[in-house]
Amino acid sequence: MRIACPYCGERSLDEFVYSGDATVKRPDFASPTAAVDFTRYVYERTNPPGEHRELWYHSAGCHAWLVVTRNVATHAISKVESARDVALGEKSQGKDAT
Amino acid sequence: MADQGLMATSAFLDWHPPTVPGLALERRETLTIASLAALKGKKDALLAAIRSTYGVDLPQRPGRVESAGLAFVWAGPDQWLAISERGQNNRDLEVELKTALAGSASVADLSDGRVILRVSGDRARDVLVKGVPVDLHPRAFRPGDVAITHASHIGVILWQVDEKPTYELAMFRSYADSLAHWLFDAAAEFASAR
Amino acid sequence: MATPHKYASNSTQPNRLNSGGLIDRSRTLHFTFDGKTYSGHPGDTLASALLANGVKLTGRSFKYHRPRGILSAGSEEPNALVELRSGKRREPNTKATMAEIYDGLSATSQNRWPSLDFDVMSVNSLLSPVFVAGFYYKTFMWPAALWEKLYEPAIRRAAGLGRASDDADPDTYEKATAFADVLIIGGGPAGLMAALAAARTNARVVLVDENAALGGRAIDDGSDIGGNPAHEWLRTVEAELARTETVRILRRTTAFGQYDGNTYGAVERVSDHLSFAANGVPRQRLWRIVAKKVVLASGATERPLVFGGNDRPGVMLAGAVRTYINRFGVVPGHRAVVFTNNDYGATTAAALKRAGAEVVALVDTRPQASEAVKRVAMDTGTKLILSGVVAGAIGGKRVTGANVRTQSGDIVRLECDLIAMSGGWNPNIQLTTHTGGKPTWNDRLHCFLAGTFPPHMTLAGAVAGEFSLAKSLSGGAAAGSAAADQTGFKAVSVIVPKADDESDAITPMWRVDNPDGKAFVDQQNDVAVTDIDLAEREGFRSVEHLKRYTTLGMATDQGRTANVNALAIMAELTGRSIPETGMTLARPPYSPVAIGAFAGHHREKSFKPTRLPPSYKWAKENGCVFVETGLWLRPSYFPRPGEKDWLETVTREVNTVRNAVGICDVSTLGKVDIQGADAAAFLDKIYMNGLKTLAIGKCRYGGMLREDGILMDDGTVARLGENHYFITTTTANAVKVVQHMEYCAQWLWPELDVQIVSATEQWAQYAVAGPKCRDLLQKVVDPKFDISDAGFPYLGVGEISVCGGIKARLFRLSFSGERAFEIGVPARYGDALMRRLMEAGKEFGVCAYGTEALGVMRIEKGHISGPELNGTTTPRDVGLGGMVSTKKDFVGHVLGNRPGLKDPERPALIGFRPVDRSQRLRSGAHFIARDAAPNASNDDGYMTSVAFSPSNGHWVGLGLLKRGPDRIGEIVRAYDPVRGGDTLVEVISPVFVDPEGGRVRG
Amino acid sequence: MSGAHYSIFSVLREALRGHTGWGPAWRDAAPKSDYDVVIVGGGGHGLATAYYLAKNHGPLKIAVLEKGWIGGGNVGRNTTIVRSNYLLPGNIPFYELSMKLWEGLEQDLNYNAMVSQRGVLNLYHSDAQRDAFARRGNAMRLHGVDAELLDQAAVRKMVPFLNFENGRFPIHGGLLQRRGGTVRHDAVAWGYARAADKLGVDIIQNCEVKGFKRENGRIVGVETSRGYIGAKKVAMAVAGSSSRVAAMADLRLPIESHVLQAFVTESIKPFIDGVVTFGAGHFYISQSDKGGLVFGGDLDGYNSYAQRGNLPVVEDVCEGGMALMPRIGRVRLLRHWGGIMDMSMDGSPIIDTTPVPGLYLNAGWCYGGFKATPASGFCFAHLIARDEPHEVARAYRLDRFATGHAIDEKGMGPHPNLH
Ligand SMILES: Cc1cc2nc3c(=O)[nH]c(=O)nc-3n(C[C@H](O)[C@H](O)[C@H](O)COP(=O)(O)OP(=O)(O)OC[C@H]3O[C@@H](n4cnc5c(N)ncnc54)[C@H](O)[C@@H]3O)c2cc1C
Ligand SMILES: NC(=O)c1ccc[n+]([C@@H]2O[C@H](COP(=O)([O-])OP(=O)(O)OC[C@H]3O[C@@H](n4cnc5c(N)ncnc54)[C@H](O)[C@@H]3O)[C@@H](O)[C@H]2O)c1
Ligand SMILES: Cc1cc2nc3c(=O)[nH]c(=O)nc-3n(C[C@H](O)[C@H](O)[C@H](O)COP(=O)(O)O)c2cc1C
Ligand SMILES: [Zn+2]
Repeated sequence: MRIACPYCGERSLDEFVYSGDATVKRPDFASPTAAVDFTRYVYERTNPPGEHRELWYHSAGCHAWLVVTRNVATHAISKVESARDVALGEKSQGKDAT
Repeated sequence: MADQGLMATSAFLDWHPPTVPGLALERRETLTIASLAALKGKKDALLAAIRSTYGVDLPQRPGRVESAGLAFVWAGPDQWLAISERGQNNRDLEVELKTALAGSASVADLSDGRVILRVSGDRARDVLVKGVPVDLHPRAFRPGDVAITHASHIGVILWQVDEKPTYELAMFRSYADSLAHWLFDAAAEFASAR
Repeated sequence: MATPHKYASNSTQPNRLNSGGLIDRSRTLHFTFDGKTYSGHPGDTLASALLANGVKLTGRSFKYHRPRGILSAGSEEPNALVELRSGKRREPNTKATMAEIYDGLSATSQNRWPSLDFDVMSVNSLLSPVFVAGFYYKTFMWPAALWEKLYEPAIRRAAGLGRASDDADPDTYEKATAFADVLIIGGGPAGLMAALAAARTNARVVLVDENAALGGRAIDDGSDIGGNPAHEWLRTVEAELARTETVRILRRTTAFGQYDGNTYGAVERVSDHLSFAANGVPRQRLWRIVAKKVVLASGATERPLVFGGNDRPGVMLAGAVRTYINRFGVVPGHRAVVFTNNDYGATTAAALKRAGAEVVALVDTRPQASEAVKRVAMDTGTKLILSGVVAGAIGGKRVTGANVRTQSGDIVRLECDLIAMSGGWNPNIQLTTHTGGKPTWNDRLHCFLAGTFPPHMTLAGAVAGEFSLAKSLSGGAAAGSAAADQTGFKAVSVIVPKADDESDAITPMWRVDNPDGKAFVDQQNDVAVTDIDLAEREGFRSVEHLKRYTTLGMATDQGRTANVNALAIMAELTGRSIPETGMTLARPPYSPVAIGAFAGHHREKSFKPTRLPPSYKWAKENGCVFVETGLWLRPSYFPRPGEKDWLETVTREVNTVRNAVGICDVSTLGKVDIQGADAAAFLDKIYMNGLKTLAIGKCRYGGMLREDGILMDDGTVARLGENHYFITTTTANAVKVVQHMEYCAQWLWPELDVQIVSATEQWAQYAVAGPKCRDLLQKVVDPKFDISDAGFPYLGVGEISVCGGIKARLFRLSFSGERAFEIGVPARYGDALMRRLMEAGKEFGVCAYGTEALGVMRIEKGHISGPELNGTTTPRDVGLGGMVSTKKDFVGHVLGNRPGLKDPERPALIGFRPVDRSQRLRSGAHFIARDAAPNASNDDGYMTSVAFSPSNGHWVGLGLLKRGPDRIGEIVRAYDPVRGGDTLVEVISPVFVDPEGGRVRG
Repeated sequence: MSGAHYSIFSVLREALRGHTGWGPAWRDAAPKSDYDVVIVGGGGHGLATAYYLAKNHGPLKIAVLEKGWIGGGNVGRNTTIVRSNYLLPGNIPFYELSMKLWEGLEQDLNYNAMVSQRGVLNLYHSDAQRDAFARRGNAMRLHGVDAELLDQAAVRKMVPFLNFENGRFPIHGGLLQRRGGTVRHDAVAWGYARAADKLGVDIIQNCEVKGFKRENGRIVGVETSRGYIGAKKVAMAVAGSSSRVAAMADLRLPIESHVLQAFVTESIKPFIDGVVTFGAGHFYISQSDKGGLVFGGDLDGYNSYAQRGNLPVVEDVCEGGMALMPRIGRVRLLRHWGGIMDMSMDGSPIIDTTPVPGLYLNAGWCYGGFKATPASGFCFAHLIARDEPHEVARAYRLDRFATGHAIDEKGMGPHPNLH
């Protein structure tokens, strides 16, 4: 498997560290439902058999965290984004919403 | 007593390169190295500051630029290494850049954190290919290109200096001997028969 | 047509032709097989050389120990397996058909005793009615005890083929990565044309072929290309490719696996064809080949026919017979029967004739003779038997005849020493299925072709079902151009040379009815047709069940000559079609690969890199004993002459620190430089304790949690400036913590202005500890810096200079509990500073101390470390509960409050000392209430760390004990059955030295 | 009726008549309209569950539904190691029950699964690792499980061919469980299938469960590729597919599916007797009764349902092998494959009821579930029949993550790919 780091270019699997589902979002610690929310956030996974948005860390490369969209049945990668950009995007949307 | 100074020692404790026609291995340990990272939202300011002070543009991709013996090497998103010989007047890039870039970048001294090994000659590519998993073919990698990767399980920042070709590998200091050991093994195949 | 060969009269090799083939007759090589010396020529494989010498019996089968010979001429060989070389280089199960000979080669037959010719175990074949598929599962059950004692040892004694070497492999291996626009797998006519076509576009081309010589079946079949013998064409093609510097040809290189991301694994046998690998040259090289496009031109493998005694030495694949004649100049038999169900097989008669062999009969399973068959029979004047089958091969250790059943059903016995059989061809599509591609059945060619396969792949030649030479050449050229074109290189036209468009007509016959003798499907694993019958009867009808129940296709050849015959037979038995029945899944490697090649440089000492701390050289000179911690080699202790054991040394080091001063290299601790306007806010989210109030010039101890509320790491946080922090981590977690920080900075809180730089290696950091530490440091720290208690109090930090202007950092920290500093200088000065400090410290009786003494002192102070930070402890468990902020949001806050983690019953950190002070403590011991029985329900926790405390004069320990802090004064058992220990220990405060902590402040 | 009693006598009798007398090992059953219990998944656990349900809790109408061919999942692709050398109280009694069941399995099933207790040796390479193993060994002993802590000399005696002289990480000793060993993987599936079949269980292959039918919340049956099948109770034992099947009942599990690879070499004369695991790299190895070296290492590390891994892990594992036993350098790797692991968030399994009435869950086996097969089936059957957990499986609750009672042997935290 090779991942096209948006900064470094395409590199082999062994340069990266995997860190699971990128769709779960860290909840608000102050919310009254925080205990349940954090349990879900940390432990429950959809673990779909097809397309999966997931976090990878370019540990042997540029140290960027990445959001990779990958089909876990075929290992085909359709998209690689900078996690920082994704996170900032989501946060700004979040703000707009409220 | 306190002012006797201290002697710098090499990070390569067991240095015995094989003699290989077309391959030169050289340790570069008299450098001053500083890391710069743009402060949030200050990247343009940083670029401008570097441009005005040193007359070069910081590479926005894995690349290396040089001006008057001072090289800037891309080291990750919005991060660079500044590298130069220390020279007689013992240049110190941390001090120099902290003032030059105040308010636009955070600067840290890495002069000793990284050691640099220069690999050059017709054979350089044949040897590096045995540990470096990036494409170094001239069509894919040119002077001025940079790759952050690993060589034989050891993290390196690698760049090409010239067409000879000459490459430089920057690694964390404590790995120097292990990396050299691998490099010597990889080169042995081409060593002139003893 | 070439003129008939004569046998080389001058040669000691009875079956060697005096001309033809790619071997070099001008040089003779000598080798031994089972101790007997034979001769061959450069270009020979062990198999071709043995055949040249008339050797037919080469091995014994796995289960029945039946005599076996050479079936094929390639990597699909199931039978001719030998132990190659000897001693440290002994190589079991080496295919004689792939091993090239060199002067002095020695090979030994395997899996027989006492000799290949007379093998006692061949009684097994008498018992073959008992040793049927799956019989193990039905027996050896009574009495149960006898399984390990009797049955299994017997089975294991019989198991296995060759023997692995008893010693470490003395040869070296290496790995390399190659990148290509076009990778071409297979150097036969298709692959070579593809290479030419691609090379001419200036694309970067890599061509790999398993064999030493290129040309594939065009050479094997002695075909003509462009009106000339194939080998002449080959020479011109190789010359052009050699001239093109964008082309790399890897001979003796097997592409063994296709992996995700256009990545191919290939192994190059660099030195296996030599008597030894030259200095510095590896035995083999593992290639990771990353290719934009791939042309798979891997050809096809011939299928045996399934008839009685089809495993006898002398029964050979027709294509192999031609290979030996045309590639090696060896005729494997003098009186041959050709047995085929297809036209291509039939033409083997012509090859034999040309080689001067007599063809007794051409037995064709089909009712009418096709044009091709007629022509062959005509040209060669061979007797043609239509609708005929070889019911059985006659003979023991070599074929002496064939019982042929004619259309009328009567048996004709034909004398022969060779049966050349062809059951059709299976395209080598394995590499198309490694990442999930599915084969499809072709009803015309009666074989599986690649169905689905990765988009970057193009198939050409026989593997694509382009079975004739002409089609292979044109198909190869087209594929090569297309592949280059798709990678952005303008295709240039290539003229495809003329060649035969041989017929590929076939009418399958999957097995001969009522065979005369055992009819084998998988020869190496001794799976006969009757085993497939049995599997079907017992319900193992899925091909995957069939495989696992009978072990069909599981041998070193992975059933390349067996699988399709087997599933076709199963299809017949179950009345399903072949596509319905399906094909077993092929996995890498395509042919077996030495484990050493996968490891390359990274074995034994070079398994992982070794990280050396700044004082390493000095420590080594001073007789230091080192210890592996992660990748680091850390000084463990510094024995001095006359010290009887490590304990005496460590005790001395501890006493020196407690009474004078000691120096310890702590450079391996992770160090991270953190800057930015939000650095403080950022750290506040990562550490469980508050850091907002940390003043510039001060340090604070801090702890980090995982999001699940468990302790991840601890260390110190120093504030160097308004927006500048410098933190330390444990040696073990240095990398993990940086990764975690990057995660928090980039993913969780990207809005924060924070920059993270790992500075671990920048600083040579030494702990200078003990009452005399300041007196010592005073001698190196530049005078202008005040390091007095007043000027530099406990937990102070400052950027200073030493030895006349060398920049340094000073921290007033103590892990030992003594007054202590940590001093950091740029790592290049680390060695010199250590020497300087030791020199300057002489007058104070300084000593260097290592991780052992460090450990003793931290235990004496009740400081936690690795054994307490074991990934399952909470702050509260280790006595840090008070540090945890209850207000702020930080990683681990919420889940840290789950009831299970707050349970007062959880073992918590406390101190221990032996009731009998002379007794030794051991970590890993479990705690049992004094008068409770030692069993699971009374397990109250365990000892995490122990040390002999010089200050107390006895052993002390830290441990996690249920409600520990409430049990001070209680006496419990430290129960350690695996080391025969059972010690009464007293529960006491975990601080064994200077509980008030006065000393650190001085 | 499926096959006669197996014994050397029946084998000899059949030998005389060309083995024409053997019947199918299990009936190729067709689905009936409804069952008391439908077990989803014809792997080791599903088949064992069916067997113990029928044997200990019958009479019941039981079916095992397998989407492919039985034993085609992880039970048929694992490295066959069985042991009960666990650390935590939540685990030890369960795995020890399993070990005891293995010890009597063949006579119980009348099937030779080649349960072979030639020992499992975990090497340690540092004092800290030694003490951690001591802690584990002591925990085992407190539970009445056999454990021995060997020093280097004892290890040398046992496995002299390891790299003691030139190792990057010196071998200091090992934790040995003599009763540990290996079991012939396929035979476990076939043996349970045959024995369950004899007790009337329907084993239905090529029957994929595609959905659950629920009536006012409760499961009443399953939709399958072979039609609807009614069931009073439905029990999931689908290992790597747990999340997919649970999703059909709108459940999200504390599980990720990860690929683990395994490796086998060409068959060579046996020289490795028991199981050896490297403590300083990702490598463990044993030798099969056929002579193949069967070895493995670490997960590939990313979510996958593809049943195959990639080259970096192949290299990593072989590097471990060449670090520990460089004599295998010239031994050839014959085949490598992958299986889909149901990696739970703490590395320990779940055997529990679910929020959905009538649906029972057996999952989270990670790469340790083969050794668990008998106890898993035994305890799962108990839970299904009695609606209360078997006492040795009490800790395997689904809600343990919410309450903070994770069973984390390795201390890796909620990172499935690190367990
Ligand atoms: C490479 C490897 C090495 C391992 N090594 C060991 C080891 O040494 N020791 C050890 O103890 N454990 C080991 N394991 C783990 C062990 O194999 C598994 O934990 C265990 O086999 C899982 O239980 P099972 O046998 O029931 O799973 P499986 O055999 O996978 O059974 C699950 C079955 O459910 C079926 N299924 C899935 N979805 C559906 C559906 N919708 N409808 C119908 N059927 C369905 C599947 O087809 C499969 O047959 C290893 C695993 C692997 C992959
Ligand atoms: N007419 C027929 O029925 C028929 C049937 C089959 C083959 N043929 C003949 O076979 C030839 C087909 O030409 P081709 O080039 O397609 O096949 P080929 O067999 O001539 O060449 C294939 C080459 O690929 C190599 N190879 C295969 N797998 C490999 C791997 N994984 N790694 C490295 N090397 C590998 C083989 O060693 C061989 O040298 C023609 O000469 C044709 O006449 C004819
Ligand atoms: C313990 C064990 C031993 C094995 N031995 C062999 C073997 O000797 N030869 C072989 O070809 N495959 C062997 N295999 C691998 C199987 O062929 C197959 O790859 C594995 O069961 C996974 O199935 P799959 O590859 O069809 O997905 C073995 C598998 C296991 C679990
Ligand atoms: Zn990157």
